[in-house]
Amino acid sequence: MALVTDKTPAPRATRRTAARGGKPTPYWLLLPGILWLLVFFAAPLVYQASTSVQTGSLEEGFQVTWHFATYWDALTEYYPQFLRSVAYAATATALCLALGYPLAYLIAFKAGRWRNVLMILVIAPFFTSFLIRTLAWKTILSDGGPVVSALASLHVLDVTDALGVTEGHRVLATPLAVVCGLTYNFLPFMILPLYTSLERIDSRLHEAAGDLYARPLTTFRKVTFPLSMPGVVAGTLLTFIPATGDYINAELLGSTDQKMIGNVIQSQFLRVLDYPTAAALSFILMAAILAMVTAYIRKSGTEDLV
Amino acid sequence: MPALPARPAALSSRPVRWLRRNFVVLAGLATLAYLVLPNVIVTVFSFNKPNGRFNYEWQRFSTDAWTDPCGVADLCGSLSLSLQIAVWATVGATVLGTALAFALARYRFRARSSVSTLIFLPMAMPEVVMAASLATLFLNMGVTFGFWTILIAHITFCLSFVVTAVKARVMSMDPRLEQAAQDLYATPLQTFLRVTLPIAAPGIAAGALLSFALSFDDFIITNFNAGSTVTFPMFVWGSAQRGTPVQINVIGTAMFAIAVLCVLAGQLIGGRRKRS
Amino acid sequence: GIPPAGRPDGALGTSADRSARERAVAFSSWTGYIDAGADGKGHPTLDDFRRRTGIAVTYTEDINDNVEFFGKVSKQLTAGQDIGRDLVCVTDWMAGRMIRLGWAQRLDASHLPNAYANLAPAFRNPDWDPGRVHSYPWTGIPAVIAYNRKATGGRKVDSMSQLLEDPRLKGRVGLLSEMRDTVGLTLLDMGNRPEEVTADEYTAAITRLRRARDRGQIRRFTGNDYTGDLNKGDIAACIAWAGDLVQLQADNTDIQYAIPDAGYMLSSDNLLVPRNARHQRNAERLIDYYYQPKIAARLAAAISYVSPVAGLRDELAKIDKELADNSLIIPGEAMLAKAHAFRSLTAAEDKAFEAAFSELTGA
Amino acid sequence: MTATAPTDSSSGTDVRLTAISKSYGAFTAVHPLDLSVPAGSFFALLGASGCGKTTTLRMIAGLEQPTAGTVELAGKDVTALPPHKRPVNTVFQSYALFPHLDIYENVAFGLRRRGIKSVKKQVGDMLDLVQLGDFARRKPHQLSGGQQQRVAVARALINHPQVLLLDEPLGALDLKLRRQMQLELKRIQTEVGITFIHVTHDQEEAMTMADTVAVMNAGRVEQLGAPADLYETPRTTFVANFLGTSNLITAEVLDASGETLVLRAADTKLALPRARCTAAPRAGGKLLVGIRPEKITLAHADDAGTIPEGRNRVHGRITASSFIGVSTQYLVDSPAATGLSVYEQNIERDSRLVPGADVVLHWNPGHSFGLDAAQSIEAGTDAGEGT
Amino acid sequence: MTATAPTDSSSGTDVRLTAISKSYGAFTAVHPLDLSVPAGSFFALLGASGCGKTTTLRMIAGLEQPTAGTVELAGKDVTALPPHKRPVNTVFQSYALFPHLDIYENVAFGLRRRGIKSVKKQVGDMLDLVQLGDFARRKPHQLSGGQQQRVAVARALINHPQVLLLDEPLGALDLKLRRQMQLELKRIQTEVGITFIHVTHDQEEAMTMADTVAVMNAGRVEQLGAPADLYETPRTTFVANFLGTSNLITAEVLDASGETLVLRAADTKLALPRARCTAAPRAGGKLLVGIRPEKITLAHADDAGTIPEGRNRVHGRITASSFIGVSTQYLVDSPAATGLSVYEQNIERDSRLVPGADVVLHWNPGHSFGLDAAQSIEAGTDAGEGT
Ligand SMILES: Nc1ncnc2c1ncn2[C@@H]1O[C@H](COP(=O)(O)OP(=O)(O)OP(=O)(O)O)[C@@H](O)[C@H]1O
Ligand SMILES: Nc1ncnc2c1ncn2[C@@H]1O[C@H](COP(=O)(O)OP(=O)(O)OP(=O)(O)O)[C@@H](O)[C@H]1O
Ligand SMILES: [Mg+2]
Ligand SMILES: [Mg+2]
Repeated sequence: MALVTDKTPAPRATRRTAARGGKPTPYWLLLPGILWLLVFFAAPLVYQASTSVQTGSLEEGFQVTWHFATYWDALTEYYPQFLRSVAYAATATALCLALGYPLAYLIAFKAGRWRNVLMILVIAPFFTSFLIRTLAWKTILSDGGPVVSALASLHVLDVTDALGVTEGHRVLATPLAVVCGLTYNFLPFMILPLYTSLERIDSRLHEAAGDLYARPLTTFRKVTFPLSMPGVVAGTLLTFIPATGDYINAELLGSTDQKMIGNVIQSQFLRVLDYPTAAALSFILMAAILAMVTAYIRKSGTEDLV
Repeated sequence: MPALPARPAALSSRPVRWLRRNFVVLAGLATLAYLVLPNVIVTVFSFNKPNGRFNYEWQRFSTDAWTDPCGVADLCGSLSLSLQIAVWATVGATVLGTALAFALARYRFRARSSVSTLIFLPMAMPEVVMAASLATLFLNMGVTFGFWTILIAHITFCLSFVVTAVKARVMSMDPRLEQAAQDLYATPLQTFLRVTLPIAAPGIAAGALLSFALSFDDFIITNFNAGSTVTFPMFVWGSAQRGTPVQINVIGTAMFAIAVLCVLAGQLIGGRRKRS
Repeated sequence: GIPPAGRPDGALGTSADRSARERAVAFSSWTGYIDAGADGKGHPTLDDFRRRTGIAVTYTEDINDNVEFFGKVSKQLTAGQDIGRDLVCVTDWMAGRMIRLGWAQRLDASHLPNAYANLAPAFRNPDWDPGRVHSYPWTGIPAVIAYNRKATGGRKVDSMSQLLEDPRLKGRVGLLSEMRDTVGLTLLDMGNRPEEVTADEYTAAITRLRRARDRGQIRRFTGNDYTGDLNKGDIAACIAWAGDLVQLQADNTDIQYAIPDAGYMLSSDNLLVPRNARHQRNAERLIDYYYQPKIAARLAAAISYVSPVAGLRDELAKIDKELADNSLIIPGEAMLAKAHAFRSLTAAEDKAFEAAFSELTGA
Repeated sequence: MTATAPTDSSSGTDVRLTAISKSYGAFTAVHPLDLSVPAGSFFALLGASGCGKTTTLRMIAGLEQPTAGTVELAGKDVTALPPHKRPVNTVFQSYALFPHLDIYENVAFGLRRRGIKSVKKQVGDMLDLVQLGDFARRKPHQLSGGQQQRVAVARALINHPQVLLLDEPLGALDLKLRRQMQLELKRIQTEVGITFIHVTHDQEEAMTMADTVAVMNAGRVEQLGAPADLYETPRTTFVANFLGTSNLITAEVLDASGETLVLRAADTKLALPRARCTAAPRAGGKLLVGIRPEKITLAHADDAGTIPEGRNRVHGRITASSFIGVSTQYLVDSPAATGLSVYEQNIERDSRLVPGADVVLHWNPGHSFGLDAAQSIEAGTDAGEGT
Repeated sequence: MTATAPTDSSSGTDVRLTAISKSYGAFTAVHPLDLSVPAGSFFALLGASGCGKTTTLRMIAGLEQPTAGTVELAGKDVTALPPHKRPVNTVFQSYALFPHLDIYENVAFGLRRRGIKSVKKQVGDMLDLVQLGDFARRKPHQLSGGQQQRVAVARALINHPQVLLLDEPLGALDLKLRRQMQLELKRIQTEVGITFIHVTHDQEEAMTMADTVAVMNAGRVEQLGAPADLYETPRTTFVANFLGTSNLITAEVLDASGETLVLRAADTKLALPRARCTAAPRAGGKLLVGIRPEKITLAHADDAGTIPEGRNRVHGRITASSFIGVSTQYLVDSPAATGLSVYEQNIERDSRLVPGADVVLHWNPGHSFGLDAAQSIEAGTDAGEGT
């Protein structure tokens, strides 16, 4: 019994409320982290917020003129990149989930003593700089390379060309490449939280499901997956959020038609030196992400997770 | 539960059944292959001997770069700097983030949702913007750019990842175990250290690993807050502009291999100890 | 608000130069942009410099991208702070911007005898720094057309028209994300002079590029990373920087280059002393040191870019005969005649042109 | 309602609950309840499943914040104290063993937390006591259910706390082991003078071990007292039915004047000493007459003549009999009441006592008890007791 | 060892285990064991904590892969079949309720998996049966321990499987509810004809409900048979001691020739029918004479003369007595054996029977049984039974 219940979700009612008895514990736990974020994140954020309503130029400097039109202008001009970012990030997140779940499941339930080894294989690619790895992808997916040739001869590329995710029988510099790159880059961000929540599920619940005539797939659908929801939610957030703001993959693996909002912000900030627009775009992005995430969390019934 | 060994029962089509039974294993391994495939290429090219500066085309096999991994000026210096920063950033972010995660997962308090939002935003903020605004902050504070500014920046952006990863784990933990600990005279701190922490360890480890990886691999935010300090990704990025030296592949491969070998060795030693 | 970046030269005063007391100079440059010792370690020319002058150089390869570097240091420079570097190497348009903003120290010609004497004529008078008051070039960077013979099926590609309009190259053309190189070559191909580009001409060039982009002709706008694509043949033809080509050809004999008949863009990376640098005098000595033909030849041999130092050929020939004959490193008269440079832009133009160009590149 | 253990409850009281209650949302698990447990006593809490026993214990341990009321330990109000500051240990119904620690470390946990360094001997002894000496290095999930439960007991017991809360600590053990553990618990309790508050479903356990038993029903304490008192003179039908089996016969009071009440059920006259009646009897009113099955002797109708005088006697017919080891249970229907239950010890079986046989049930009137007839006759029985 | 239920075991056998065993590493939880359970029977598995009962059930359900041996259900070898393909349901000792589903959905789980659409009525009925109708929409962690256990029972029962495995399904319930649930289980079992394999620690439960009882000890089945047989004629000391209490007296065989053996323990002569002796008696050899405490009658030494002839009699002195509800337990030391246990039903107490009193224990020789003296006399008792 002990082990089963230790894996059941926390009985909410037994969680202590800080209000009662004036327990200061949560505040002590929160204090350092919150202070840190206030100083090193919120303060700069306020500064960026003020930047977004400034006008001016590099030479004359920028003054706060409460020029909110920047937001509207930025949005109307760059909404395609916004939509594209969301679409790519969502696709990549879905792919990460589809690819990452079996691996997380494998590590959590089937790996036995190889668990740690598989875990480290998931995370170790980070130790090789992302740039080298992305360049390696370019080698792998190169137009004349074996992968593309194989895909072409299997007529896969005919299909993907028709779907518009690849062009001219190549993979690089197409949406497919960007989405694959995003998927690749953020896969560990999906696998780790998935693994940690799968690992907590008591195998006895699987047994109980099997005992009650659930085929393995049904057991998965009705028991494993619902119980891994915390991991699924955390994983999709850890994947989707950074992927939406990412620009590296679009930069290196995409062409001009695959640029994402991250690229725009980057370029506005560094190349065009239009700081207000860059800041405004950032805030629009953050707001959009926040809105989507909130809606998602509501929908998945996991408000408590966030 | 281990996969059942195949039994000589009358099977309609054995391969299909085998596939079905091992679907998870196969799919998982396929994903793993996808994850490490680029590293294979990196490894292969670490044995290349390019004629010019560019390590793109396979020329001929050579272990030159392996025998002299630090052969490129500043490479190993930047690597050690990156490792130091990654370690400290991981420690900092994990400590702060775990505390935050616990507070959020275990307690109800006022402003809980605002705190959640505050924790979420750094993940949603485009890197370049965060980088620039942090740089502005440091500038206004009159801090000299270097190790400490990089470290602070890294902790800041790793924090949210740790919180999210740890919280997922803590949420699904039975509070009765903590209650049992408290009942057995453990103070809240001891309860945390002796019970909560070990049980939440996989989540914390996941958060820490993410932090380490993120910190070790970060370029943009580091670049803005590094002053004239050069970290490994900055070095890689820089040299990529003019052609990466083979040594970078060597370092990348070696780091990968060291990580895997450490775990493997720990596994074997642990396994042996358990048996004896 | 963000304070104005531009101040008249010297308005903030020059920090007291400590060169006399501190025998040191901090030099930030690009990766792989200097000679390296036989074992890959150290930089012999810098070591020589220290031996001769007693000045120790802290050499950092922390510039990878002009804009990034600008973004990194602009806040400090705007605030009038020392950025901890005495000498930086940036591309001419960025150098121009920094000079315009008053972020570069005026150099003392009397400290630069070699440089003054040996600076090649082609580099003497850029419109963004007339008379080289603030800067000296480190290298010249010709932007030419390169192609992978295997990928083009043996065909030669030698004009922007081909890059932008040849259907056989569709989806396999690379252009540079450096606005001045890409638009400059297009302008030349359209019969315009980048030195005197007007807004209309610029717009026309952008329109032409956009049409090519919309047709799917162009694969990517890249920085230096075009080299890999070109090498593998993913990019069949592209605009390329000459220094890379010398290196690429060493590995892959299919890589060819062509100088367009309409001319090519020659930009440069320049040494600047940032405002409030602490060791200007030492930095000037370092600049002057590299303007000795012998030293310049060692540098050119190592990095294969056009040297801005005149009278280099003999010294280079002593090191590598073949290099001395390479017109990408020592351009002949005919070659130099085809070189063009982009006019320096006002701040407003800069912003407008960059915006148009970044829209073209999709971001 | 207020319930106080019949012991001096000022200085000697160890645990005192005052108007304590607990609600989960709209659901009240424990109604305001007063309880004091004398120091060093063995207090048992009995009650139907879901009646609030665990919740009460958890409030004493400080694991559940009471909705209202206070908890005092040794005269000190500890309502606001966190669990680790209370000199109380708990054996959890769900064990709550630490899954990441082995058995040894689980048991050593409390000692270590109190800064005791050399725990080896104590832990070893304690593991031997629960017969798990060989399992010290196993993890909890490698143990059987009963073994896990024993670890939970050992983990709490080793601390010799002032108050030990036991939530069905022996439920997963077989009878033998349970009996043995009961003896051990009782021994430790008397030796060390710990106050035990013990939740159990094993009524025999409660009866043999406890000084005081409280019977809870739906969040309230119904009766509290020494085990034999509770058994012999239950005050409510719930207690009568819940604690062992009672045959309750609705009877009309014919004569309430003397020391012995005279009642009538169907056509049978019954006697009941007034002292053993908790309700105020009124002639013409109704009463419930209770009698335990083992107090009844079963005689075949043919032998009716041999029954001594002065005993209550009820005629009936056996409807079922079942062998339950030590004794045999008979169900008897009679005009006075249906489903009367009788236990006869299996010494020599009367072979005539089979279903269908006509019998006479007779008992000493001093063994029966009287209850208020206004209560549900089935409270605490299978049918009457809900959740 | 082989153990076969004493029933036709060819066509009617539902569960047959052949040489099945289970080891965890070096530890053998279940030794090779043969067992067949007839279709439609109620089979109870008894045994000390940790003896391998749960493991055996899990192998039948397919949740544990046997180290060796095969499992047959209704004549079909299912050893390789996954759990969901076996027509077996389990009530888990640890409940294993799905924490993310409410009670209703937990109970409906099995029906839904078999594609049954309209589950409402069935689930409602089943919840009412376990008296949890009001709790349908609660999550498991909002229930008390006993309520959770009832959900586990309902969840398995609703499927009417061919074989139902029950692992201490009623352990967390109070006596009343347990009795009621027992009746319900038994009713369903007979009505639907399900084969029940029931692990329990409640010996009374095993005795009253089961057709066949198997007693396990340390991974082996010691004896198997009808409850009364097991109780009346245990074949090993373990069974004798584990199933109820036995007084075992070591005695020397004086005469093994007749139908009735004559033995001597200390200075007492004892008689024992040869048919009730599992060991081969040999004159001059030793035997263990067993007698159940409730079969013994206690007479004060002053009344020794009133004891009828033909009964075994042992003199002794009461060392302890305790009230256990229905009866009183006396411990008696005698020269023949110490710690003899006697139960006397509480009808009229003989007030002389207090500790220190000299008494005579007497019983009908036909109620005693003989066992091989080579076994540990304490197997299955508190002291003799380890983990
Ligand atoms: N978290 C909760 N939310 C709502 N109701 C709860 C919660 N926990 C317990 N309850 C309810 O409170 C009542 C009392 O529960 P408690 O655990 O104290 O019962 P118990 O007397 O220990 O029963 P058992 O003998 O079955 O363990 C039960 O009806 C239960 O359903
Ligand atoms: N995973 C495991 N690893 C090692 N030993 C185990 C494991 N699971 C069970 N055991 C051991 O196997 C033996 C039998 O366990 P099992 O659970 O079958 O006992 P049980 O008869 O059900 O006991 P209980 O009545 O206490 O539930 C026990 O001694 C137990 O310690
Ligand atoms: Mg309870
Ligand atoms: Mg068990």
